Amino acid sequence: MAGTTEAPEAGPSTNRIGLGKKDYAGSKSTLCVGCGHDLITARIIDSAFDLGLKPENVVKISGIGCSSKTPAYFMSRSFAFNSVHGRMPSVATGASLANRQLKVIGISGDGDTANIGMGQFIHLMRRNLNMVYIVENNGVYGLTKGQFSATADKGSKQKWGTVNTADPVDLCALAIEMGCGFVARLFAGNTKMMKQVLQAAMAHKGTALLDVISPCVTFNNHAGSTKSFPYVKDHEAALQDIGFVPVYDPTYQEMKEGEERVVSLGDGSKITLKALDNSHNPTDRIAALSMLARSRDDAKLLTGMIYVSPKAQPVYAETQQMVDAPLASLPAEVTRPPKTVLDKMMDSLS
Amino acid sequence: MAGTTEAPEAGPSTNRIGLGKKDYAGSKSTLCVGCGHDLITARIIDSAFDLGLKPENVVKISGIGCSSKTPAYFMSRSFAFNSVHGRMPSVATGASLANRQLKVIGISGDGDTANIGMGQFIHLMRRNLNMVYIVENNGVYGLTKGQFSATADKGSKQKWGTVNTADPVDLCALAIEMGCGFVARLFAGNTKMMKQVLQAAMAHKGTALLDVISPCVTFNNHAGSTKSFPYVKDHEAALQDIGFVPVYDPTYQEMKEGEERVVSLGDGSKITLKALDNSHNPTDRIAALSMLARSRDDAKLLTGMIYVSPKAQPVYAETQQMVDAPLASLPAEVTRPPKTVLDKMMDSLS
Amino acid sequence: MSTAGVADPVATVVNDLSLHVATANGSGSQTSNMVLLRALFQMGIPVSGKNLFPSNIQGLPTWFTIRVSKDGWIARKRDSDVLVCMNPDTVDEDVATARPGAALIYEETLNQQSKRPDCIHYPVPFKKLIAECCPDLKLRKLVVNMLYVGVLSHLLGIEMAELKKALNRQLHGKQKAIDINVPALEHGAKWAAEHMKKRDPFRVQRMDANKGRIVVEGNAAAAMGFLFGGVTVVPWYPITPSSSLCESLEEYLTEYRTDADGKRSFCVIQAEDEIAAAGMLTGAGWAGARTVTATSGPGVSLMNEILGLAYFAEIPFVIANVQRTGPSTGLPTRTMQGDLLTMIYASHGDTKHIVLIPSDPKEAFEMATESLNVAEEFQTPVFLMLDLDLGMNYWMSDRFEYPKAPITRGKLMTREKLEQLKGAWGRYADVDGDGVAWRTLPGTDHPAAAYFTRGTGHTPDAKYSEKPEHWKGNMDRLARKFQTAKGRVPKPVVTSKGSKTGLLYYGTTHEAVREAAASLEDKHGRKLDLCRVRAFPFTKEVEDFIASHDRVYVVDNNRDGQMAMVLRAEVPTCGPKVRSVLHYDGMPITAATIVEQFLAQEKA
Amino acid sequence: MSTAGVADPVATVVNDLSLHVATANGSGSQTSNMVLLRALFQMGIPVSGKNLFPSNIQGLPTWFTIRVSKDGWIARKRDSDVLVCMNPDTVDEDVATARPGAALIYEETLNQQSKRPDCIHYPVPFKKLIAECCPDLKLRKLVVNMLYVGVLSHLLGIEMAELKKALNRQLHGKQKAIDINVPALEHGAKWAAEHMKKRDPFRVQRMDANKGRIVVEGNAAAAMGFLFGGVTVVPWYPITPSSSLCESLEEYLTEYRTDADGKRSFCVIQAEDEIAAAGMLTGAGWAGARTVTATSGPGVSLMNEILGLAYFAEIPFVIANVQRTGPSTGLPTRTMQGDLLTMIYASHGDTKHIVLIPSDPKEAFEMATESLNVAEEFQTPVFLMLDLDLGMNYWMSDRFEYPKAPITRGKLMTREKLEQLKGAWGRYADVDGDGVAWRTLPGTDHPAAAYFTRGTGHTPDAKYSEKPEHWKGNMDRLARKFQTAKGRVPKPVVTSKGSKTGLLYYGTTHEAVREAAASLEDKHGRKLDLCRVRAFPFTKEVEDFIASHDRVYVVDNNRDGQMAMVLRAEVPTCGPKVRSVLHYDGMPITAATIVEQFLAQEKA
Ligand SMILES: Cc1ncc(C[n+]2csc(CCOP(=O)(O)OP(=O)(O)O)c2C)c(N)n1
Ligand SMILES: Cc1ncc(C[n+]2csc(CCOP(=O)(O)OP(=O)(O)O)c2C)c(N)n1
Ligand code: SF4
Ligand code: SF4
Ligand SMILES: [Mg+2]
Ligand SMILES: [Mg+2]
Repeated sequence: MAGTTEAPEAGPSTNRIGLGKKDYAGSKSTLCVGCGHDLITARIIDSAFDLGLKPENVVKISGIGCSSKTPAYFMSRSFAFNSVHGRMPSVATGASLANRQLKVIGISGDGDTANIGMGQFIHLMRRNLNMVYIVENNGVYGLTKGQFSATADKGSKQKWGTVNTADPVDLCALAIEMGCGFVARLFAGNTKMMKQVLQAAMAHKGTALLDVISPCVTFNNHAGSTKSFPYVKDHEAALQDIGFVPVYDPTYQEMKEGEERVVSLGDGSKITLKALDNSHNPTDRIAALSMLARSRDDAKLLTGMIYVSPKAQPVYAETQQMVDAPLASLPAEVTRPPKTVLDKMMDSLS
Repeated sequence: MAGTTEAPEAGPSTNRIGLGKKDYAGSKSTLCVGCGHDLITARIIDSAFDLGLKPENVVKISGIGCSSKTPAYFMSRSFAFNSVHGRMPSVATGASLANRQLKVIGISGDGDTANIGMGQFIHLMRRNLNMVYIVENNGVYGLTKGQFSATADKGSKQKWGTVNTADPVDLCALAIEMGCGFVARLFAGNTKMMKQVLQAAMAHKGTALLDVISPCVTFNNHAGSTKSFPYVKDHEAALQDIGFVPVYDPTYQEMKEGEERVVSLGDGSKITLKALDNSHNPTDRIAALSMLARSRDDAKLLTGMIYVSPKAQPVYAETQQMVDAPLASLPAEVTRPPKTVLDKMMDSLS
Repeated sequence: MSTAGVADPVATVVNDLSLHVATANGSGSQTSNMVLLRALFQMGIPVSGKNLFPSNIQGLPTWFTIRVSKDGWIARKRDSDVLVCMNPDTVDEDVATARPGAALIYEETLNQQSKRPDCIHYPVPFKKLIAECCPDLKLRKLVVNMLYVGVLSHLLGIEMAELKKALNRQLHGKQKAIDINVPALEHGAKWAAEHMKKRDPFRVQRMDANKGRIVVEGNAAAAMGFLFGGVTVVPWYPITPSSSLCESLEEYLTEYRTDADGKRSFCVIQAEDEIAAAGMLTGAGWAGARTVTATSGPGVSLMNEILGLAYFAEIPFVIANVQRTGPSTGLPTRTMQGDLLTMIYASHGDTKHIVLIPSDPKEAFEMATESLNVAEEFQTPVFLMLDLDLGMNYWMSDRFEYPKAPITRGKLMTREKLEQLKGAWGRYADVDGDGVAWRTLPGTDHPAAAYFTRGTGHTPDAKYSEKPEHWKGNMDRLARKFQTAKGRVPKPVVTSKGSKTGLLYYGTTHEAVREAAASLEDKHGRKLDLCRVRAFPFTKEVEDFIASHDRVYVVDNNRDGQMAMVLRAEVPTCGPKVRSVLHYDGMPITAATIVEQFLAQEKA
Repeated sequence: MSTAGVADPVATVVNDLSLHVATANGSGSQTSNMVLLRALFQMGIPVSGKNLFPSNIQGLPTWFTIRVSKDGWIARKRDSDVLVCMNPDTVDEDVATARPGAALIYEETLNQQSKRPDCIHYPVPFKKLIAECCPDLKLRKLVVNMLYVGVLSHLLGIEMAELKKALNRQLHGKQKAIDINVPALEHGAKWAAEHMKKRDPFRVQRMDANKGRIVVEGNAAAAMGFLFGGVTVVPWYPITPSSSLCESLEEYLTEYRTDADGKRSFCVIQAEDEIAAAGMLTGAGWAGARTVTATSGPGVSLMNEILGLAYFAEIPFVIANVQRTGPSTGLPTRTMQGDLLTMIYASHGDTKHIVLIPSDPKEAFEMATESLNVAEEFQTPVFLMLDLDLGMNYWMSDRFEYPKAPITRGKLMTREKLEQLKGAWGRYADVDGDGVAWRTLPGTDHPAAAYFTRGTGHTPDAKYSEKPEHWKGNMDRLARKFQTAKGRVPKPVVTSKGSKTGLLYYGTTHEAVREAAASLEDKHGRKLDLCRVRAFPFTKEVEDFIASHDRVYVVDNNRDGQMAMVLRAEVPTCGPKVRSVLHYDGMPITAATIVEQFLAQEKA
């Protein structure tokens, strides 16, 4: 009854690892019918299927909120942890440290990330774990019935008319500021861009931040809201036409350079960005920050790749020289030093 | 024995409200001899004296750390609250809401603000309380003996040789990003600039963020540190020559414009900024952000006014239409509605 | 179709029934249910309404139960007498769990007859009826719920005029909405009158039990209490089931505390999280505001560190904890008394906190008002303990009385007093021997007014100290202060029947306990003395109650018997004479549960 | 100058004295004190060292006490026999509080003679002496402390060779530092030999009590325990007095768990705060790491919400809580057992946590190792309770033994097992009846391996549920699991003398209790049965101990008698027979305190 995701697109019935679309499905959504979050869920399923992610290698971690419920609605064959409000980043960090081979999909809401979770969000962005961090951003607290979150625009109206007096937090700007190497702003309703960027984000080696405007049809879809479907559809200004070229794609050919930028994603995959707004170079950090600041002043909603690091940054496990095997499954022979070590320590204390 | 502040400069023995320098003194410092924090303490005393702040109207609020101990060392006639680690911003917010007439001086450390306190810092910056927020930034946790904080530069060395692998957090950039209207980076050892900017910050109507590099002589003053006295002295690049013109100054004359910028501070005071680096316009938010991003890439330590809002922003109490009198001292006649109100409410429920 | 077990129509049951309505969340059934509840209330019949909703916004099953009781029993009852099944997703389950003899109302195409031959079936063609009375296709899903109100009106005898009056009020007189709903209401009643043959024994009939009464949720009641308690600063963070407390409070404040110039004598601020809310409470309380927040278990947990600071630095503020089912996120839309230990001993080190425990909306109102006084008088955090059952359900209550006690600010050292004392005072000096010291407020215009507040060791005159004697001296004074508070907090309500067996309880188990005690007396010949604890620290009367009984049953709406634990921990004489009656499945406790557990233990 | 009360030189007291050294923080006295301690240890004499330091980095008063006891008593003693006063800021106070008959050593210009005619005075011209033996002006402030080591060497008979050996070791053999300190050491001894006339009765003399023994801090011991427990992920946030635990652990891991290629089989990560550390523990424990943090009271308070999640979602990890004096920031450099309630009942709702309670470094080592097994076996957070006294002071200990028990991972559902079961399993199904369910680890390569973890209600096969029976069923299973843990955690150590009076205690009060019990038996003819509790939940032996004694005294190093409270709360038969012996001024408890409070209550 409630919360259906869209009908899947037509396409091959199994992917490169031989799984069908249903192998990426989750339980039935219990969100409101028409909720933006369900569109994101659908795109995650599409992208993981198309990319041929192995579900068992993925973990889905979230905080608390309508958005944070969504891990239940995709990829039931992946482990999931719906943790506590605002703490997805630290729980995801722990899981990623325990097993560096896992691809982490972190799901959060704007309240979960930009309010209670702000500290953890910022510190996670400094670490470059192998993770896609998706903020399902509707400018309100859906689950607690429509209070403003910190991403609500100044002057935007609550369902009951209250006007927001605070400036919005720009999560993309903060992520870039903190050194995140893959930062995009998206609209849940822009199917094509969502899929391309999601696939690129999943292929990216390191942390990718996707700030996805995802309207709350129940509490923030009225006139006066700047995060409603109609408003966002009217105001979306796409920065690029985005293409994603997975590393395993046999048809892959070196791309012609030109107005089209090609950025390599560390695992060999590439993302191609055909500029729609020629003034923006998404590999220029300072330019990206300035553009975001300007767009806020102009109340423009830019979508697309805001910033992608021109060269791959080492992921956290590399900076810490961790062994390749998951720490979680190291045998006792590795984790318990031999008796000689204890003897040596005792000698030094006696 | 321990922690002496510098000898006071010569000057008039009482200020415009008839108080002497000693009326602004605090208890004897218990910090390490030579600690940068003691220099900041001395400058706060100077500035409050020069400005003629009434100590009883000031509250000093801090978190936990060596830096957060400093409210004990200045202005004993002002109320103080040494709260818990990382929560100065919320405690300060509460105090400011209870009594909007108070001038809040918030004191924190880099660990206190940029690590545990990050979320509260960011959210406080969005509120524009009437407050000076001073971060005594030494790149380490002094009080717990020298671990890196989030403002430690990448590649800088701990006392025992460990190299920092994380990028530093730039608190000035974050404050600007969050809408703070008065943002300066200072060096505790630069007496003149400290005094001018501190006075301007105290006169500023709204939140002023001062990120003061304040070397820890015990744990972060060695070669390899980028927050040592020698390193900062060598690398400081002052952006401006700064003058402060208090509103009550009878000698005040309209300033000639020119290379010198004059910015009004809401209460009528002005700050004059004579550019040393002509490329920076400190009233341009986007330019300020770009400059900070560039200076990090170039490992430059810029000091001075990074950003000052060209026009005064309403403080929080104004945006909330609060009465002028302190809420803390409203009489019961104001705070307890009459019986007729209760009767009306009861009628509506029966 | 009715079978054995159903009462003869002659043996009609008047004004004593329990009605359950099963719908889907977000389907607008709340309006219908409130219309039913209010109409019954307006008919002068005692009622209560409990809403059992899921932790999502739309689409999942939700149940509303209305208990009608001429004798004024308003606790939850396990079984329903009349069951309205509007949710096809749960109809099988709902019908399966109905008690034998219950009256079942449902969409006729769902065909439940054969499944429960022991019940009375009233299939209704809701789909057909709604099409007849609601032309707008999009609205049908919402308005269909008004049909069952109409049906029930006929079946039970709820007066149509009162239903319409209630509807009007529920829709705030918005004519457009009223015009959409009234046809459904009337159509349902008309259809029922024409097609339904009454075979169940239940009906209602006007009486006059509700004079001077109101219907209200506990959260609104507490919010009113804070309003009249003179609250000024309200930092909060949304969390079910507490949000409506702060939201109501903001409404009331905006309406009644904005002056002619539009200036507000208060500030409500949505903090970034509960830690920040607690920090704001601390700063505001320190600086002299009367300050309050509302939260629930996860929020209280997050405030744990700051609660220790506030205890130790002696900062007054109030936290209304509207408890839900825990631990962790638990069941956010279910009830529990699970945070008693958490509140009393919140934070590390040696800490104890004052907790006020109302049982109904009127007491929630009164204690909310008083809590601000208690907090300032003792310069310490005070918890007001509510739970989802009290906070979000609909309670009949006597009208609230205008507070008799004035607003008290505790021991405030003013500029004038300082002048008299020539500035000689110590912030933490126990000059009065009651453990409560004098405090100045920031901004007090006297050179000796200021002091240094900290969470670290200090002397009586607020200087930093690590000396063992200072530490111990201060901690002993704090213990003394708590001792003084024993004489200030509300005493228990004790009802004695001269029994050697006592039953001790607190908070929202009140209605179920009342009913259970009556049932034990009437049906089982077991008289019980009752003690309703209304605060921690326990006053002398609580200790006396335990001392003077051979066995004391303690009713806890939690797994671990937290009140029994605290009693044993704090009142060493308890020993094994304290026994627990426990309930912890997320639902309010029922009288039957108490009776059963009591009898079982008495037998054993 | 010596007066009445001083023992005749003939009645020499050998290897039984308490030495206090008063200096300023950051003045380098730690080296001198450790040299003294180690030299005495090397001479085969039982010793202990306690460091009383301020919560700042430099300049404030600090005291170091060394107790030498041929009989192996190593608890704190209230009074000192020999007092070295190097801090002019506190000398008056230090001298004023000396016990009659104590030997006092101080800078001669401080002129203390007349103030305490009842003590033995040894003024020493430190300033003059340091100028003679330390040419570098800047170093004198540090090196002056080595002079008193030299003086004591002569006065008490500490062997110079052992002092030099200890110095060498303390300075890690760094020749430059050694060359600066040795002259002062020798100069002090030489001056003393030439100028001091011994008038006190104290001296030391080589014995052979320390074979197979080490000197170690509890934090280092626990860190070693975690190393051998196979820890892999260590998220932490610095806080006194726990920081050195994680810092030692990082050192050990870096040294012993880096492979030939420089790759590490572990990760130590400094989190942004304790909430993040707790979140990382949760994520890591969930994903299968053996994961540990260390913190103190304020950190535990901040972890409160996540602890409830971990309890409820059944996540294994270990928190070493090195307690300091609370509440709030309290006295960060003083000791207390103040977080017992906090740990056991951490978080809202019905929660209980396993707490392991070592009394000495060896047990800290062993329990640290085991804690990781217990956490994984019960899939729940485990606290290792230390305190500043154990964690940061210097304890003599038997050498640690290589763990006999293997590393256990609890009920892990592997891919192979899943294949056998054809994927039919339920994450929360109690298939074994012990309350402990089976878990898979993320990454397990089987299509049925994955499950959904949450802090909300769930069914035995990990589906979301708000149903009352699911909630209650799961909570009951968690209670059952806790019951099972009773049979797994360390039993108490009980020593019976056939007395009807018992003394129950835990953790670092051990040494003082041992000494007090001996003193009560020897000097007061009162034999006591002892029960040292080593874990929560209480095992059957604890309950039996209480049941089988008429009165049980419970020693708590906190104000509120937290262990006594928990005992009463959890073991209803306790009742009034449990009495408290309390100490809470920030210092370790002494035997004298226990003896006094016991006797006073026995008399009353
Ligand atoms: C500690 C804590 N505080 C408050 C809550 C209540 N709460 C649940 S969800 C939520 C906000 C969710 O907003 P957002 O992250 O934007 O998610 P959305 O529902 O809008 O998708 C809040 C405040 C909670 N679960 N835990
Ligand atoms: C909740 C909590 N965690 C940890 C600590 C321990 N602690 C005290 S000060 C401090 C860091 C201080 O660093 P910073 O703010 O940079 O101040 P500094 O000492 O360098 O001036 C820490 C971690 C604490 N007091 N409270
Ligand atoms: S309340 Fe809003 S965010 Fe939540 S499910 Fe409904 S539409 Fe989506
Ligand atoms: S440790 Fe560092 S920050 Fe702390 S007082 Fe000493 S020099 Fe200053
Ligand atoms: Mg949201
Ligand atoms: Mg610092």
